[in-house]
Amino acid sequence: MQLIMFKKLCLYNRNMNRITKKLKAPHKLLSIYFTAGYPKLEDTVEILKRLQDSDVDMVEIGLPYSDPLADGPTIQQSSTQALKNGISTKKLFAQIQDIRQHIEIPLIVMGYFNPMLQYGVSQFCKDVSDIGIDGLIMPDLPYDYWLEHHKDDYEHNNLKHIQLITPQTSKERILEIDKQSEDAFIYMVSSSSTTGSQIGFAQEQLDYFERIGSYNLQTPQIVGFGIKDNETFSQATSHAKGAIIGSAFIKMLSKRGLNGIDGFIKNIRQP
Amino acid sequence: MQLIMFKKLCLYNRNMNRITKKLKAPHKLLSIYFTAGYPKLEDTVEILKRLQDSDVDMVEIGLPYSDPLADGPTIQQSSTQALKNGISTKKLFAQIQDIRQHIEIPLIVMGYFNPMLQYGVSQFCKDVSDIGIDGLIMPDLPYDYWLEHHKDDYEHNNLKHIQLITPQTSKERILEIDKQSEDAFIYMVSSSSTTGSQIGFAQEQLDYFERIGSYNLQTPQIVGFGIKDNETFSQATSHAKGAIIGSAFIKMLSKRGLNGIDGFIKNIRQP
Amino acid sequence: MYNVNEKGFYGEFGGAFIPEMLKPNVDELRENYLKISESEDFQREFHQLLKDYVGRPTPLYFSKRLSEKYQTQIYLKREDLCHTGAHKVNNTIGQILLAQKLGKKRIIAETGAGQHGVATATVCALMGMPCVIYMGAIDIKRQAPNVARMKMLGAKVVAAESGSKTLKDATNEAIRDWINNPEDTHYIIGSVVGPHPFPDMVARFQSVISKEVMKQLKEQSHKSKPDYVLACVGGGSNAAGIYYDFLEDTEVGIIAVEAAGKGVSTGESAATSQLGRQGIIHGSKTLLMQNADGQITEPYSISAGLDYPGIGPMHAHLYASKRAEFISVTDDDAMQAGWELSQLEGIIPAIETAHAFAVFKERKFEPDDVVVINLSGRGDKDLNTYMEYFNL
Amino acid sequence: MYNVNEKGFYGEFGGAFIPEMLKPNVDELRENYLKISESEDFQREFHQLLKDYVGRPTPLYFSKRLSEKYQTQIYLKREDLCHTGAHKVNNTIGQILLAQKLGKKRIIAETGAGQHGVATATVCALMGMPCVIYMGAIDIKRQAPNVARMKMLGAKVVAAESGSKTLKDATNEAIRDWINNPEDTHYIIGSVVGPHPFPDMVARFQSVISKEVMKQLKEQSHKSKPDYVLACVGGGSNAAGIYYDFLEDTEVGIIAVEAAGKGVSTGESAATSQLGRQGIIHGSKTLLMQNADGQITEPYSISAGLDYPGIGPMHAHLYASKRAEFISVTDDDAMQAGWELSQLEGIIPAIETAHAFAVFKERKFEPDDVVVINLSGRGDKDLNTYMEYFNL
Ligand SMILES: Cc1ncc(COP(=O)(O)O)c(C=O)c1O
Ligand SMILES: Cc1ncc(COP(=O)(O)O)c(C=O)c1O
Repeated sequence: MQLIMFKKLCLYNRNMNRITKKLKAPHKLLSIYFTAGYPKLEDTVEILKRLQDSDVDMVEIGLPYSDPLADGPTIQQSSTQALKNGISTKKLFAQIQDIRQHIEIPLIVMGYFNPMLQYGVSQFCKDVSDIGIDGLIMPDLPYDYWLEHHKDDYEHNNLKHIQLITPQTSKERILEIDKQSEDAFIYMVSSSSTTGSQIGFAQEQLDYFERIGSYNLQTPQIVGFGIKDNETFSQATSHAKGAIIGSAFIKMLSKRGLNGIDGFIKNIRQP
Repeated sequence: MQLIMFKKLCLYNRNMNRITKKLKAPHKLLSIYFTAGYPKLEDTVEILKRLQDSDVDMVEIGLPYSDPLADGPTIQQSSTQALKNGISTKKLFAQIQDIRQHIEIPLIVMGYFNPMLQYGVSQFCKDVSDIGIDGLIMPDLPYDYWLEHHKDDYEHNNLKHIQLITPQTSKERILEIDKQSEDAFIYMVSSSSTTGSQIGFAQEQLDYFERIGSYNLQTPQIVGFGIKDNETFSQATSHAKGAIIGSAFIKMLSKRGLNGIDGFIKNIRQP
Repeated sequence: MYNVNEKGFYGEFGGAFIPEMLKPNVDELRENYLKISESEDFQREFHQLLKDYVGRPTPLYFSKRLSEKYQTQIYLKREDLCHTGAHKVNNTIGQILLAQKLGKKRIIAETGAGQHGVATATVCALMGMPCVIYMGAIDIKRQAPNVARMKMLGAKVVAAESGSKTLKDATNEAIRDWINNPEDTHYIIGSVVGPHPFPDMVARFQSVISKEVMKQLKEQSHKSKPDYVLACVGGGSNAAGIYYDFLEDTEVGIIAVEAAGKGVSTGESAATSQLGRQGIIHGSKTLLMQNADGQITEPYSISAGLDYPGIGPMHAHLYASKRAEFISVTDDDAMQAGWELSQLEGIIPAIETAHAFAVFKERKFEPDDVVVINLSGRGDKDLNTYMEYFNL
Repeated sequence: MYNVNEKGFYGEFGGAFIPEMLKPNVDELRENYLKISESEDFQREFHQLLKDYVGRPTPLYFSKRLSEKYQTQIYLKREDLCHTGAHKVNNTIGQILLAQKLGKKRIIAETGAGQHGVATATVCALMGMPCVIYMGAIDIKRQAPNVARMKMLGAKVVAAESGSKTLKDATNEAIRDWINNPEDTHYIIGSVVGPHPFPDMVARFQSVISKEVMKQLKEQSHKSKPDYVLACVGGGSNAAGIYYDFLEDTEVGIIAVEAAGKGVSTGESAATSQLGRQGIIHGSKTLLMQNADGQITEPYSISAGLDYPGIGPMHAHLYASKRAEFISVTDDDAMQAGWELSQLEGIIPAIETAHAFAVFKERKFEPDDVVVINLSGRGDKDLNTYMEYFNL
């Protein structure tokens, strides 16, 4: 019985991606990144539940990688710890196999391309889709390469490819990404930097948010990198549909553990 | 009164050098080398007295040098120690200033050329001669250089230049040295080596002694390097007029002190 | 056939698997590197510095005593005589000139053994440019003399404390720095690795080695080209340098020597071609050592410069296409070969380089074969290791 | 006028003040060294090895940044790029070939900093000859990397425990060894010191430096000869090498730099020309540091290679005749000059060499002057000293 229900749910997902749906919400979206298997190996599901309970809009589940070269020290360390704890691609998939029985908000897997490649790209897409994942962020899978080689795999599995743009990305390229991103969102990196390396926003970044805003893209943008509190969340979302918090959340987790989640999220929304 | 006697003695010396006289003795000569100022700074005179009392025929007083490159470790170390004790050219000359009041056997100063050069070669010759020294051995004052530059200084002061020869010295050169050595002796180095590095004599050396013997030189030869006991003394003097003991004597001194002198000398003469 | 194609691939290896944050930097480089580096001005300046500053051409030295011992004709390409002690400086001279033309004001680099770090710090001093070198915290400890050299040269040495704290992590840190400083900074990568165009660019700068060999061999031997060119492979830059002009001439055999560490199957090895699978490391698709899950595994070799879990995409292609013969050599065999070269020819090689010399014990050559071996670096930096190993 | 005469003297300096036991060896050498070393065969073999093995010609490098800083035209003669890291090998290559022609079967040498010991051990490995290196017990401790290198090269390193246990005592020990082994052994002395014909022989082998400078300067600068040649003086071999072909051309200024240690008048110095008097050391009449009694005194310098109480007789004559200008440089000024060269040009010099570079702070040159400085060696052996001094 349960299995049939689950399959139906999946079928439903294939028709209308949860990300697409969520983006239609009238409010500014708060998305949280966390590293699977951290602080403890079996924390993954519990964290997801608590995030949903705190009214987070969307979650990026980090699939830890030995060499996360787009990440700063906080996420690196959490990845190293998670790997030591025993996380692996298969282990994560097993942990979240039934996740859609508990979690309704959109879920995105964020990882690096090599583990996906070793798993088999098609198989990876199929398996995450079966679990109920809605999209993937693979920072080192370049947009053009994805377009040429893996777009089909994503589409067959109703997975969104979330593409990063940075202050250095040309307008031309942004417009092209906008066209290809369809009903997903664009991950707007607040500055050219690794995760966790920003301290608030400077005028430069605000100008950049505004510039992108002026392009009137069809795809909503969600800002990532450098958001850590109510102030930066407000700044980021004044020009974008939402914002992602990663390093600041991991730091909180490593200090206060899972019980800190609710307070942290509330603080972001309402200080 | 004393001074006048001393001067007369010197005058006598100038007429007939003590070395020349000693070489006419019928027996094989035993000459001893010791380092001035060793083991203690003020031992010099006492060692000379004891050597004469033990019936040694001739003594070489080593004037210590910082860089005695013709000497092996034993004599080097005694020189280093003597310099530390405070010996210097002037100090030695002061110590032995009145030596001819006590000592009648021939005395030779053995040293290196640089201290002599710094003292002034002429002055050095004059001063040692005034003291009553009969000859000089300066291993690093080459024969030809001496001939050209310093022969006169020696002759004016009735000082003998004692020239070394080695197994590698050519017959031609030996014959020339023989001619120039007049009433002194030739210092026949038992093998090409630094002092103290021989352990007894091999056939090679005995052959060399014999070869030199066969030249029928007018100048007597005294063998040095490698003589340390009755056996080597007998071997060396079977082909030469006498032999010099250096390192073995210094070793004895450093072990047994001045009281060992008489026994050591007796042992050489009569085991 | 064996060189890079217009998309930045060697066969199926290569490419530029980089985060979007790096794209402008890498694009700028890709669009300009050939235009600049092939220009007459650049070539003149580059070769002038190689001659007057680096000391090129390095000799091609016929090793009489090794040749007698192994009954073949062994020539040594003397990269050990380059300023700073290894071939690495050929590349850093090229890249610093390029960085200047691109208007860059700051240089970063990664280093393992410290040779590339020293070579980078050196050219930065020469050009008066600030320089930050990333180096694994563990390597900083085991390569103290090179750390001191970098500091003497005015470079800032930053310890990579992440991951295994060795070369791969230093590379990650350098890439992170580049991401964080996309406009004024050039990243001088130290081998034929990283995203396109790095492998091709570095190989071209190092190709001066094979060009010289070609000319020198004609003057010095009875053959106009070698029967074999032979080099150790860490990332693969010294190998790329000595292979380069012979890549398409299949009459010239190519031999690549990898570090087997304590033995290929001991779990402590860096023999990538034997132990690796296709994957992505530092922005390029190549062979690399990884677990089933695609996590990069930590290699091991006694030599810090071969202690890298990947190889350049050119080498992956040479391996896959069987154009090159791959041989792996244990720590012990390499150390013995270093000892032998020291005692027979009076040349103490870097331990990386010593691996290449161990081939003669493993593989026979014909008496008439001309084997040119890249003597990629000198052993001054490795004296401590040699002393401990041989109890000197 | 400034070179050696047929009796082995430079003015009143030189000669062969040796014990009779050394006469056959020294005579053999004196009678043969020119005949052999000037022969066509020898020259061909010598220059072949200098080219293919040592890496000559070494570059003459125009130092743009130093020239700008000191407002004159500064060229560096890059002996640091020689195999083994200093000019010393030019001489050891020459002497090992000579020893072979003389039928010698065993080599001995003295060493202070270890550079000459390494250069000797190297050529002995190359020629397969047994080799014993004498080194002061104290120097063995402070130059550990070079001791390791000598051992790697198969040399036996013997500690000189006599006297002050440094270079002069190592030289005494080597001379003693030669006395004890007069027939089969050649003593490769490491500088332009010792009895005639050593100073002349070593100077001739090193003169390849000035010959190259002459040729290179014509190609590279607007002048056909330098206004000044400049070098540090320990025994004086690198200086002799760069002065040699300019000795008689008094339009070329000659500058010699000695180590003042902590200061010429502190009692801890090695500034021989300032502190020395005429005397005899290691078989030659020259200037040397000695007390009133003619005992040789112990010099001091931070650099083990300048820590010698004498200078070669050629240099004593250049000093006495005022042909050369002598400048002395303290430890501190030398270390700062080494630092400056590292930071400005990316070249870490040996601390010996660094002394020569300190001259620019002390002495002005005209903007148009061409000053050629002998960069006699690289600083790899000195990293520990630099690290401690600069707290790196
Ligand atoms: C002397 C030497 N040879 C070889 C290597 C390996 O690098 P590559 O394979 O890029 O030549 C290194 C790296 O540090 C090195 O120092
Ligand atoms: C690099 C270097 N320069 C100079 C010297 C001093 O010797 P010389 O005066 O004979 O050139 C040494 C001696 O070890 C040295 O290693």
